[in-house]
Amino acid sequence: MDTISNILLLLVILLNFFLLGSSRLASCIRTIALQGGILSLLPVLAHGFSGHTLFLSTVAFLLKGIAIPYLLFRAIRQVHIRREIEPLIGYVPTLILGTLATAGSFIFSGRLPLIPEHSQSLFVPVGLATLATGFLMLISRRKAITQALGYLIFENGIFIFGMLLTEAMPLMVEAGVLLDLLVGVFVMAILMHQINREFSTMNTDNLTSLKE
Amino acid sequence: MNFLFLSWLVLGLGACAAALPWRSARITALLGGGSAVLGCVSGLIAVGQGLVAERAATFSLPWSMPGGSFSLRLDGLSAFFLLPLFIVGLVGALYGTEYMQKEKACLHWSWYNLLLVSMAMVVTAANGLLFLFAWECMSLTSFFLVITEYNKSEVVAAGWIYLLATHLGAACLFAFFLSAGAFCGSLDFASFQHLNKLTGPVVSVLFLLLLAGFGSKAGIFPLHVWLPDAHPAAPSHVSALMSGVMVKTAIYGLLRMCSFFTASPVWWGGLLMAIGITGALFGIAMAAMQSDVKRSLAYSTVENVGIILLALGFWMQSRAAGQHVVAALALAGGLIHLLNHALFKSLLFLGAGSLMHGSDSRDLNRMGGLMCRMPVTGLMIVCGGMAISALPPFNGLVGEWFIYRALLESGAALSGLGGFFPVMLVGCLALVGGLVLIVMTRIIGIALTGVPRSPEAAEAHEAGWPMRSAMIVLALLCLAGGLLPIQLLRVAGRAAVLLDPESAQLFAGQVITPWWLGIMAFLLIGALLAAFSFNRWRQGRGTVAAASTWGCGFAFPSNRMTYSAESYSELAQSGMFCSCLTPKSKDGRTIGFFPIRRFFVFTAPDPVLEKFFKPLFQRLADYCRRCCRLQSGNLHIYLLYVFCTTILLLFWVGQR
Amino acid sequence: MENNLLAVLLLLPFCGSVLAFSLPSDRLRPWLLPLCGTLHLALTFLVIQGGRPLTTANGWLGVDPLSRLILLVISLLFCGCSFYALGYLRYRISWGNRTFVGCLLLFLSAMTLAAISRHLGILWVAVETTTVASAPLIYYNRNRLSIEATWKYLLLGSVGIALAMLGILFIAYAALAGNGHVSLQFDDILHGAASYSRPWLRAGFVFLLVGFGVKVGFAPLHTWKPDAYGEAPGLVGALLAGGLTSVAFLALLRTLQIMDAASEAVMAREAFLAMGLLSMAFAAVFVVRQPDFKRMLAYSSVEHMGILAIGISVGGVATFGAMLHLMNNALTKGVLFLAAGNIHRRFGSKKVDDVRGAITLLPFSATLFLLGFLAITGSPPFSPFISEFTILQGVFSGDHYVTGGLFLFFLAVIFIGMGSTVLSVVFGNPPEKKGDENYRETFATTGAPLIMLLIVLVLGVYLPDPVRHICADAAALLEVRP
Amino acid sequence: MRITILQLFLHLLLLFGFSPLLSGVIGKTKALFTGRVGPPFLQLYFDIWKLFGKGMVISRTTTWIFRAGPVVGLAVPLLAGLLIPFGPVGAPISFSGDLIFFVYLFALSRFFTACAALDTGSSFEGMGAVREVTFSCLAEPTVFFVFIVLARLSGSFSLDAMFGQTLAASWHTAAPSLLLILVCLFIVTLVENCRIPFDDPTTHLELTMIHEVMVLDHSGPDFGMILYGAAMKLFVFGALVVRLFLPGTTGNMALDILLFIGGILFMAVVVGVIESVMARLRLLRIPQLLVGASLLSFFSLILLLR
Repeated sequence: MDTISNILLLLVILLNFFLLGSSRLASCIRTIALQGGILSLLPVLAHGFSGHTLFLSTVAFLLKGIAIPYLLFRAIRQVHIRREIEPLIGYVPTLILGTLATAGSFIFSGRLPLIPEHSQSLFVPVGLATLATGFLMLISRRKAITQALGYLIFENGIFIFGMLLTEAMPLMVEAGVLLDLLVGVFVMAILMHQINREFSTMNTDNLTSLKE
Repeated sequence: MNFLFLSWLVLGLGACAAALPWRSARITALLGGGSAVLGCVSGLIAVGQGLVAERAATFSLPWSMPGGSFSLRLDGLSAFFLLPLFIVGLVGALYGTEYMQKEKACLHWSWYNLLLVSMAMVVTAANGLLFLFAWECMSLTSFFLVITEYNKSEVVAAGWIYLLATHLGAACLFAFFLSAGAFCGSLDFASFQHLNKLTGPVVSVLFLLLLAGFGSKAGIFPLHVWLPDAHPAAPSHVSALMSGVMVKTAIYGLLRMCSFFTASPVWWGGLLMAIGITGALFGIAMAAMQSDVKRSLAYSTVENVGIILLALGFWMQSRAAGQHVVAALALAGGLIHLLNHALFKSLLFLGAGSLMHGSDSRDLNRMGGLMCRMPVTGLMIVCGGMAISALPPFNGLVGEWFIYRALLESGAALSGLGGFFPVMLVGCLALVGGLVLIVMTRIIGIALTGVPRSPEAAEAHEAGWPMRSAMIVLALLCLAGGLLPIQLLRVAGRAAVLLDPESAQLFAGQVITPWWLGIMAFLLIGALLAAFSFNRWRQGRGTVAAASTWGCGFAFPSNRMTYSAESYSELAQSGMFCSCLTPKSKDGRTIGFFPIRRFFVFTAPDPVLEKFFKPLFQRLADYCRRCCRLQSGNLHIYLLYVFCTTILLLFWVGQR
Repeated sequence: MENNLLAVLLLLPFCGSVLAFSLPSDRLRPWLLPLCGTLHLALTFLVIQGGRPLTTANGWLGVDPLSRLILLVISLLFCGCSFYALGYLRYRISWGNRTFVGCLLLFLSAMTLAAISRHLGILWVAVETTTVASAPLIYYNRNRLSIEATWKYLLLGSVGIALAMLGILFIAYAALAGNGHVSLQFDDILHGAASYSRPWLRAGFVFLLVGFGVKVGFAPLHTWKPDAYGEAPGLVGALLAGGLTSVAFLALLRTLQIMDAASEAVMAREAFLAMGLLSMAFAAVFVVRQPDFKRMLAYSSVEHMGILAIGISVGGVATFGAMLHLMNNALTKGVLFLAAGNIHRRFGSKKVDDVRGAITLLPFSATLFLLGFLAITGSPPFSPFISEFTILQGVFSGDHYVTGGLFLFFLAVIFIGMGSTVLSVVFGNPPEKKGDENYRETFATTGAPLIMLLIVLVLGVYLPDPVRHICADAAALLEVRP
Repeated sequence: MRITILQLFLHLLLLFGFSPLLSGVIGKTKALFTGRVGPPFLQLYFDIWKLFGKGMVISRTTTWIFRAGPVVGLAVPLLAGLLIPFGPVGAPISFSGDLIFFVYLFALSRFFTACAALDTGSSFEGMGAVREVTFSCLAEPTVFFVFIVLARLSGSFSLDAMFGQTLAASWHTAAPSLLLILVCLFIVTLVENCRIPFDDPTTHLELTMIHEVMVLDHSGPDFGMILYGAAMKLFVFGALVVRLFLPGTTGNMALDILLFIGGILFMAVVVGVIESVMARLRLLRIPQLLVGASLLSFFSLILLLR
């Protein structure tokens, strides 16, 4: 059962690199939707079929796979921005940093003692890697909407890590996490709409007037 | 002790009553001033009891503050410092009822009463936290009093520098009290006795903190920069209270804390003396060049604080060296000069205030001939001038007499290098005495005598009875101090018993009694009366004609040709003072063929402030602004900060 | 009886916010705020009476001395601000206040939930809701700068909260790796903490510290504070600076309790000390010659969070001082922000060179602003002096002389920085470009800060016993058991 | 030295009666040098007597300070005279620390003279007051150093004891430093009494005067009191210089008194000689000379400290 989840997790890491390298906004959102879909399979795979995990998977799939990408697509269409993603430090350097971050998270998780049944699974390193990729997206992308995407990937990383503890975490908190994710993204979308109306661009360059 | 509480109660009630918005300012003045006068009277009774009582009266109440306890202690030393507080407070309140009618100063009287209460609490506090509490309340209330006329920008600037200096000083006091409290276990002064078990550099660090903390409030030489701006900005009776009394509470603090370090190293006294004499010379030199009356008096406060510090430093040094007679003389000199200074400096500030009140201008060059228009104020200022220049019949001489004798005694006794310093100090003190004469003859000569230099001075009006009676009370006290120096010594003895028991016994003995000074003062007054009656007798027969002053043949003398304040001290300034003190003057020379309108502006700013503190703070502020580029404004950098902090903390935790 | 009391305490503001969103009339809606504020305050006093810590049935919500203190602070501050809001919203009637009042009440319910939660997950959800609820509040001024401030606040806040979530997961896994029994119930964690696996626990602590540190506003993570407090209306600034930071600090204190239970106290306290000193250093540098007096108050809030961190890290009597300082800081910040709000509205600008002579135009607000400044920089008649002195006593008696020296130096620099700004705003003669002529000081806009200042003054002169007991019990919780 | 009533009477007689004679001697010496007959010895007595009888003219701008100037100018030298021994005749009043009182007494007279000068409101009097007050500022340290040297030698701090018997013995032990302080004391006497090197008493050009210009506006009995006071002041300082110069006692009182009077007259002659030989120093030179005098006295003190 571990092998399948490991494969899925490796797929997630590949998607991470694809996200870091992609220059098209629409394809980015589709990749995130795919990643969300994969992740929503994990609870069922990791902990077998039980009412709790099934519910969690379906909610995750609905949210990450369908609701949020739809919301983002609507935001793009409304603010009819140029579809390019302008990275601050170029694609290749972001990719290099991405690999470095993934390697770092593997080393770091190596030092954390896992309980026997998790020892084989790649949950912790992949979680941390996705987290780092999300952070990198946040830091290195110019458009406000890509920062929202970065935040999404960041949340995915935490979600992966959460899989290890599904039986321990009561349902309500898991739902709370997802709910907050949704509300967060929703408010971000509204804000992006305001930013675009006010600044008629999604670039964060002119979002730097508040400084010392 | 309960009279003290009565006075605080009255002052507190007066403060609240004066805070209410009454219809007319007169009611507020009556309420506030009246309660201040009553409070000071009951305070004086408490001081009387304190001075007479053998044992110190203590009172303590559990206070919910951690480490703090509301404990008070009225012993000889506190009573000695309360005496000038309540005298000047009472006189100031009387003076202020009339002085404050011109300005619409809201809440003035509540701040005044609260200032009196907090100063009295500072002097009687027996717990570190209570002391600091009262100390900062004193600074705050006096700050609000300084900025009474907050519509003037220079008054607000002066108030700001004052608040800044007191706060930095308080930071040093915090450090001292906290480390002392940490060492002695509790903040009560009773437990501070263990401080003398401390040895090594720690004690000196504590002493330097003490000196910086109390020095900044006392106006000691390098830390005096706020005093010449803050005291003149305040209303006159407040600047009298601040110069005469508040500066002394700082010296009280210094004395009280040093009394805990019995085995004090010798260099402490030397340091105090060095700071004292430089402060005296600097203060009086600057006082000679100020064209603003109150600013000149404020600088002379710096000078007098220098002299007091000189005396106390000399007491410390000779006590450490074991010469008890010299120590007794120096301590007596320091304490008596401190008390006398409170009296005559307040008299001069009140006099200057009524001069300003009458001719509504502060600049000496706008005054002149005010003696014939304001006879009583003029007489009071002359008495104050004589007292501050230590001229015989007044009390100024008693303090300086003791200091001189202490210096002479050790100058004559010691040989080799030891004797060199006291002798040099005698020379400097004599020079300072001469310069004080220049300053006072300048103020009296330019402001009171001669011809009025401006239309306002021409129709100056005399002050009302409250202001005059206030000044007369102070002048009589100064005269009484000069005529009965024994009483001054006895009062100082009550304080000295706590500071230095061995030399305090000598106070009662014949060795240092100033009995003869009193006799000589009486003799002098007798001689003056005799000469005056002889003059009246001889002049009685001839006729006294009035004519214009002999202009040495010049036909059209105008009042602008008389000596001005700057020209009076110009000879002394160019001949004697060092170059760093030279005042800035925009010269009025006419250039070119056709004479155009020229201005001659003469300012003597404080060199320590202009050349040291202002550039220092300027550079600090510029450096801080350069560092502010960290807040660069773009979100990516902020996120990078978060990311790096996480990584750093992970590494740090990893290492642990 | 207690559990339904807690439930009512929690649901009251929530229902209030739902009612606010549904109420149509803009004129009637502001009255909801003082209503909920006073009811909430009354309930808080009831909840606080009980001496022993009470918990609900399944132990997810409960009140212990720490949460009592935070509850008291939040409801006092909110009650004051709610009365101020009446005057503010009447002045801003044209802008409509549906989202404003709704989000304010949601904000209060989230803070209450965070205060009384005994479960890490619920604590996290509550803090996340406060972030999301306060975003529209900051955006109330609807201009270009407030959009930018809100965007930065939201993004930094969300990233911080996500890191905190990761920290909680790390701690849960530490429990799993340690003794196999995972539970985010706070009491269970405290019992089992001794046997948690060290690396997981420490990594979790780091993530929690950074996560909640962003919400509290420790030094390198404080970058959103000056923008958010600068652009938000005075009322929101007061609630954020007084309420939200206290709640976030409560979360950090919970983390510290966990680390104490796991006998990792020394390392945790060193981290707090480092963050505290760094915060004071940053605040000291940034507050000098600050051109905008609201941003200056934000940096003062960063400084006071640093002071709290130092107080907690030094332990001993300083912990009691820190607890007291938490309350003093909240109330005094409330006074300062509300007064600054009034001055900002009257002069129409926050720049220090446009605002002069406030005392002549707004006598009450300017005096409150000046007295608030004197209070916040630790001048005696006010209570921050007592709490800062107690913290310093703890620092000096633990002979951390270097920390004490740095502490005093930073206090002095910040006094200089803030003093020159405040005095140039309050005194001097007003500029000819008059801001908003018809803005009058009503009792509502000055009464609330005046009452809060009186509380600070009373606390400064005499500390009443109930307050002392609350702070002492709270400090006892954080005492390092040898 | 308990003094008898006779000695007190003699002391006062010398002070009151004898002091105006000095300026007569000085006048005669100067006349001798310039080949003139010069005013009679008792010229100052006649001036003072005439002035006491004349009427007064007072400026309209003056106040009571103007009238107080002469009163203090007369009372102060009188009181100062009581503190110091005139030759063998002991000082009527002496207590430890009276030298400080002595110095500050003269400060009192300077204070009132300067204020009285400024009271007339004319710029010339102002100029005189400025110079008087500034130069005296430099003279005071010298006086104190002189007294310290004598105090170290005599071991007591009362003027009477300092200028008493021990002086003769100390000439043997510390002759060089005593010689130096004799010179310094003489310089101070010349400054205080505005004699030639520092101020020309007989000049008519107001710009150059110091002391004379301050009393320009006085007339009648006031002016007489000022002249009488100035004479007494010269006598007091002269007594100190002569006591320092002739410390020995010949055993019988009358001879010592005659010796003392001879010494005073000889000093007056010396002053007259200096006035005839030298001209008034430039104003900027005076502070330098005064500082030189104080350094000289300080140096003499260091000789003792070794």
